[in-house]
Amino acid sequence: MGDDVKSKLGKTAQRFSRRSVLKTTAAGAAAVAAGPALFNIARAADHNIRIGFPVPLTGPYGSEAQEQARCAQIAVDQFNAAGGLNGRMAELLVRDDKLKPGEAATRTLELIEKDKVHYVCGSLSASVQLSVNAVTKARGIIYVSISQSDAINEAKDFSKYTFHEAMNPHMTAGAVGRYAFPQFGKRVAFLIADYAYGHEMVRGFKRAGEAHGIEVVAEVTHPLASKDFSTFLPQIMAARPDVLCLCNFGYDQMNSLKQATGFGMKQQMQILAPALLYNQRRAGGAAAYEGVIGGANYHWTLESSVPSAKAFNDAYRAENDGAPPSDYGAYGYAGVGALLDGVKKAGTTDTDAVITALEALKYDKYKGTQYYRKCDHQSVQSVFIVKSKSESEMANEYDVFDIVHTDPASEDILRSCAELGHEA
Amino acid sequence: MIGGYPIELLALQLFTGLALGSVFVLLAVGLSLIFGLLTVVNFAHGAFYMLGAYAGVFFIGYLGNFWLTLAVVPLAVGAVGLVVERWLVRPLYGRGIDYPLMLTFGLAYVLVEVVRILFGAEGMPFDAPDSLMGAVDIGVGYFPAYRLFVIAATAVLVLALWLFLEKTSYGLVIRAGARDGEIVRVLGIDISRVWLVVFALGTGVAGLAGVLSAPMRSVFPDMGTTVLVEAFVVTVVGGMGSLAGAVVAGLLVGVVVSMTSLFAPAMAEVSMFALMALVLLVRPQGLFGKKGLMG
Amino acid sequence: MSLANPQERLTVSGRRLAGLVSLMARHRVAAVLGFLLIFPFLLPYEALAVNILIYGLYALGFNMVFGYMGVLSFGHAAFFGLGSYATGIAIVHYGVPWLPAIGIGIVAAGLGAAVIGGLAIRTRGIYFAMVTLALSQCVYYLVYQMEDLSGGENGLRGVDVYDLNIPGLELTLIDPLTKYYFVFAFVALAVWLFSRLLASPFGAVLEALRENESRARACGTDVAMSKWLAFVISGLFCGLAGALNAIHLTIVPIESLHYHTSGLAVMMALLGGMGTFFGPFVGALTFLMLEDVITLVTVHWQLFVGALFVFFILFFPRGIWGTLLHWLSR
Amino acid sequence: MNDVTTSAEPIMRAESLGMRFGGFTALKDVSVAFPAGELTAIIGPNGAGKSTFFNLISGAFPPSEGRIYFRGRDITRTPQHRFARLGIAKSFQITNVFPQLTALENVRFAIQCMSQRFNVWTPRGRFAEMTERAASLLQMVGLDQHHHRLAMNLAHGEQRALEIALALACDPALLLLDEPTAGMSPEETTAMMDLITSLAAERTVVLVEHKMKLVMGISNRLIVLHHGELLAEGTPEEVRANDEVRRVYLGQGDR
Repeated sequence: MGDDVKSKLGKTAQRFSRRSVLKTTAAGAAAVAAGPALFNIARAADHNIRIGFPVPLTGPYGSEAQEQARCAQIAVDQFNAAGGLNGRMAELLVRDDKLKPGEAATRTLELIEKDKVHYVCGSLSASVQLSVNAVTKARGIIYVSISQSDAINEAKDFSKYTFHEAMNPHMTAGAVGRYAFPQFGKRVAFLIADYAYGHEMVRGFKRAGEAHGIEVVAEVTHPLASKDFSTFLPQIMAARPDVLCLCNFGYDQMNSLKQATGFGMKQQMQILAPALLYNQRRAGGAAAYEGVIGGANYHWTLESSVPSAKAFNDAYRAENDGAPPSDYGAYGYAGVGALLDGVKKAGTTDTDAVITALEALKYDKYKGTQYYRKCDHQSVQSVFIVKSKSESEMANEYDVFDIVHTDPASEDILRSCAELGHEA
Repeated sequence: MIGGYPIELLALQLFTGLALGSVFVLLAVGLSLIFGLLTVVNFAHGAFYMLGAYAGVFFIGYLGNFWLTLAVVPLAVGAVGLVVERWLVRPLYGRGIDYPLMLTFGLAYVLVEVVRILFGAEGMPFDAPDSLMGAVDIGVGYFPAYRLFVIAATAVLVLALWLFLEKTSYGLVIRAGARDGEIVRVLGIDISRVWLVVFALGTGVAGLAGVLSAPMRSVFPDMGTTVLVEAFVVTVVGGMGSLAGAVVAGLLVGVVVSMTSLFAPAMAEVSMFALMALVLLVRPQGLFGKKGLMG
Repeated sequence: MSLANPQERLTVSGRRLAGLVSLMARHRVAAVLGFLLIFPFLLPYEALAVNILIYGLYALGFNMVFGYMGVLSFGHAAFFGLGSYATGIAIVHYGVPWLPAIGIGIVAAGLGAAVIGGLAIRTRGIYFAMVTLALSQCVYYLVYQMEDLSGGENGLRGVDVYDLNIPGLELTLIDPLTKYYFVFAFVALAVWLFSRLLASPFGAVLEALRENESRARACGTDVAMSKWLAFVISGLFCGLAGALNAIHLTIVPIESLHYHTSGLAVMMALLGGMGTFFGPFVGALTFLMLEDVITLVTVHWQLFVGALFVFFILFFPRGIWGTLLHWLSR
Repeated sequence: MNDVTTSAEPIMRAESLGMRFGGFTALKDVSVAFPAGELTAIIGPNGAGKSTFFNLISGAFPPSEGRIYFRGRDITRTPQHRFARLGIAKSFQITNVFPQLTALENVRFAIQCMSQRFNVWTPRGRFAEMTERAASLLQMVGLDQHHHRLAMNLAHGEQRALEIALALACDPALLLLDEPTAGMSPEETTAMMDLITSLAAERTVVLVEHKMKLVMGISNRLIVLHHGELLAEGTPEEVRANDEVRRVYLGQGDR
């Protein structure tokens, strides 16, 4: 086992072109035959700085989660290569939360009770991060969340131990709206996944739209994890919007996009998706996503203008056969990276000292300078507006998005501390 | 205007519901077939559907032709069904209806995971052939050409199954076997082979449903989980083991879902279960089911 | 005792094992509780032990209907989830103290079981499994939609019971071992009640219904009423398990109502041995331990869990404990 | 019908019973009365409607037409599980016991059904009188050597005897038996007939039997069904003398 298996599994986790199906299948079979030991999942050693990393290694977003774990490991390796905390090494303990909040709570308890981790970082859905946060904040453990949610910023769920490295839907939907509404028109329709995250995106869009005088012509909710969107689309078409905002995520987004394309909706309106994911785009194919505009925390082509992006890409490529990292992978890198920066700055693993250090930290891990806002520990960062390329525009299989605009890092694009219920 | 919506929209919504219904029919037929003739509730139905989609991805990469793929996939998935019936389900006949149900429940885990190992956890791209891309004007609005094709394919499939079961001598044996295995055995026919064929047929149809759905719905390992539930609802509403029931119930469920999607979108999913619960309470054997089948 | 040959030694140790098992069977409550008392010290971490207690209790309640009465329900997640949500909502939104909140959870699950059971009991065989599945999914969507109370997809957070406020005792559930014994106290009570129930005349009714429903009816058993009652009682036990889970996790995830949670009960009861007293706990232990160990080695845990389940259905339908009992009784 | 004068009040009375299954009429306008304390046998050739009639009077399903009275009370729509407590017990045509319970447990359960139906609390062991009564019933039907054997392991004749014990558990005033000797060896049949005769000494017994010869000797009254209709009714002698019965039944040769 070891590196050989790791790289082979890395391969299966990548998307494969139709032509490479056979090759990858064989590689996957070989990896299983060898008994895959993916990450450093073993029980912890005593002296190290231990970071628990619950992500949904299995389940529908398994490939994103494995990517996050790989990237987080790079951050740990870099920290250790630089001498650690005065020689004290960091260690990443990856656990599978199965994308289930209950499982995540148990895994977090395990990490705290059994592995005695110092910090926790991870999660890939709003419900899971809130569950992990509930466990960590009660036990005074720092938790850096790397998935999107508005709720975690709000006073009700927030605690001083809670940090949010990922963007939140308010930021992304707002940025995409501000970019798109002036260009494509004021008649706006929403297709909304019926859960908090979906409604949070709508709120973000509407807030941004107020300044541009948008008119909401249709607002259609669909159950989370729908497979068939055909029954929701005719109402939207009948409303004749200029812009359709897809306020859903992952497979919901992919399916609704595929089916909207089938209905010929792209010819009638511009489609926006606040969280346009690199992996999902590659799994869904160029045709379905072509021309869609959305928000992203990262796209690897950023390396042409941002040095830290280049450094991150190179580190990742060196371990992954030259493939660039994904946006969600970058969250894993930045979350653990910032945390370890804070530890180094504090000069101790003591929780309160690290919190103070993190609150004062300015860090540039992969996309330009970021920092955690004092009141809600939301990472203030730039939002990239990307446009999905057509098959013919792609220079290579990884070249899926064009960065058409950058919303610079600013607290202006966040909800105010008072609005979130924090005392000034 | 009705209920605040223009007539054209309502008409399109109704049509969409029927189209969705035909997808439901497609999803449910395989399940219904296996249940009606074998009284095996195949909890791995969704997994076979998923296998079909992945087989589609695999073969289209290999053959490069959508139509050829459509022909090959049911055979491949049916072959897996053969193996499953022969080695896993057959030992359980006579042990009560719960056992095949629970076995296939476990089997679904295995199949999904095997696909995840072979093809990765993320989805795979699968597009409709160019000739079926785009939307067609159907009078009340635009409708995807591919969905129209799926409706036609479903109709052909149902017709073919009906002809096979009702008009061929082998179909006669199958139907007789479903009523009374003893009679068929007395006639000197190997009933276990009949059941093998039916199971393979049912899983093959599930596979076909998977590959037909692939261009509309994404291809990923968990794609079968909700399908299983949808297929159950249709099968139970229609009456387990009734081909006509599956068709009528599929269309009915499609229209119900479509209309709730318009008037109370938050209820779109629960409407299906409410309908099923209602039907079961009023007519426990389903709309077209034979009474006492489950005694 | 002189042991002349290995063969003889084998029989004697077999007999000893049989003696032990029959001793356990006679004092089943004591045996279960004695084991669970030292249990957390045998496991890698306490949260896992608590999970096994809770899911063992859940499977125990489910087993009343599935194993003892012989009716397959695919809707028990509704009772587990209702217990969880009612307890959680009582604590989070209404500030109810933890003990009455647990009571509220149990009652809510019982009411849910009364309604679902009342509707489903009319159907038989596989239709019963289907109706319970459909009705429990209705509960799932209902709770999902009541976002203000239940938290919807995000789940209910803030079930923060840490200090028990028992006079004379300073206990905090932050301490994992304290939490284990806190949950254990409830499970112990439930196990004793369950055993008492099985030993009662009503326990005989359950067995009779499983063995021969029409004969039981001819003997004067009100079959529908008895089934309904068993269903409700089973729901109460599952509700307690759910309530404890809310306090254990401090959150209530929506997944606790999903039909996959119903499937979990089926798997655990079957794995351990349906219709046996120890089976559910053995099943929960095996299932959760395996999952814990396998996920440390591979992300493909579902492959192993699924294959194991298939293997048991094919070759050991009596489950682990049931097979052991069968071997020893031969 | 004929004025049949009987010594006792009828314990059960059926008034123009009819039963249709879809388009098929299984039973048509049958009115009979079962005098208390007597052993009545219902006979008729195959397809005469005996089983349908038995199922109706034992409450397995309600009739399409007509009424059934027990001790003057209308029980036409009474659910079957109430019959036992009214004092009506039945045995089945196909052996019907609790296979995985012991003989003693079988009978004890049937006894328990009379008094402790929804008791979820008291341990069963506390009801010593139930066990005693179960043991005495087992003795009565000749199973006192087999208390702790599983019902499924008993011989066929023993299982039928166990079934009688189950039926007796509710101490019925009226005992309904559906072909109790079906599938029995000649020795077992003789023993069963002796048992039935002794039971009939203390209660009313209604017996459905295919083999006319068997019941001629032991029953007080006979009811003959044919094509779902009442053909004749009376003492064995009267029935034997009935021309119609001779034609449709005895004429075929007494089997």
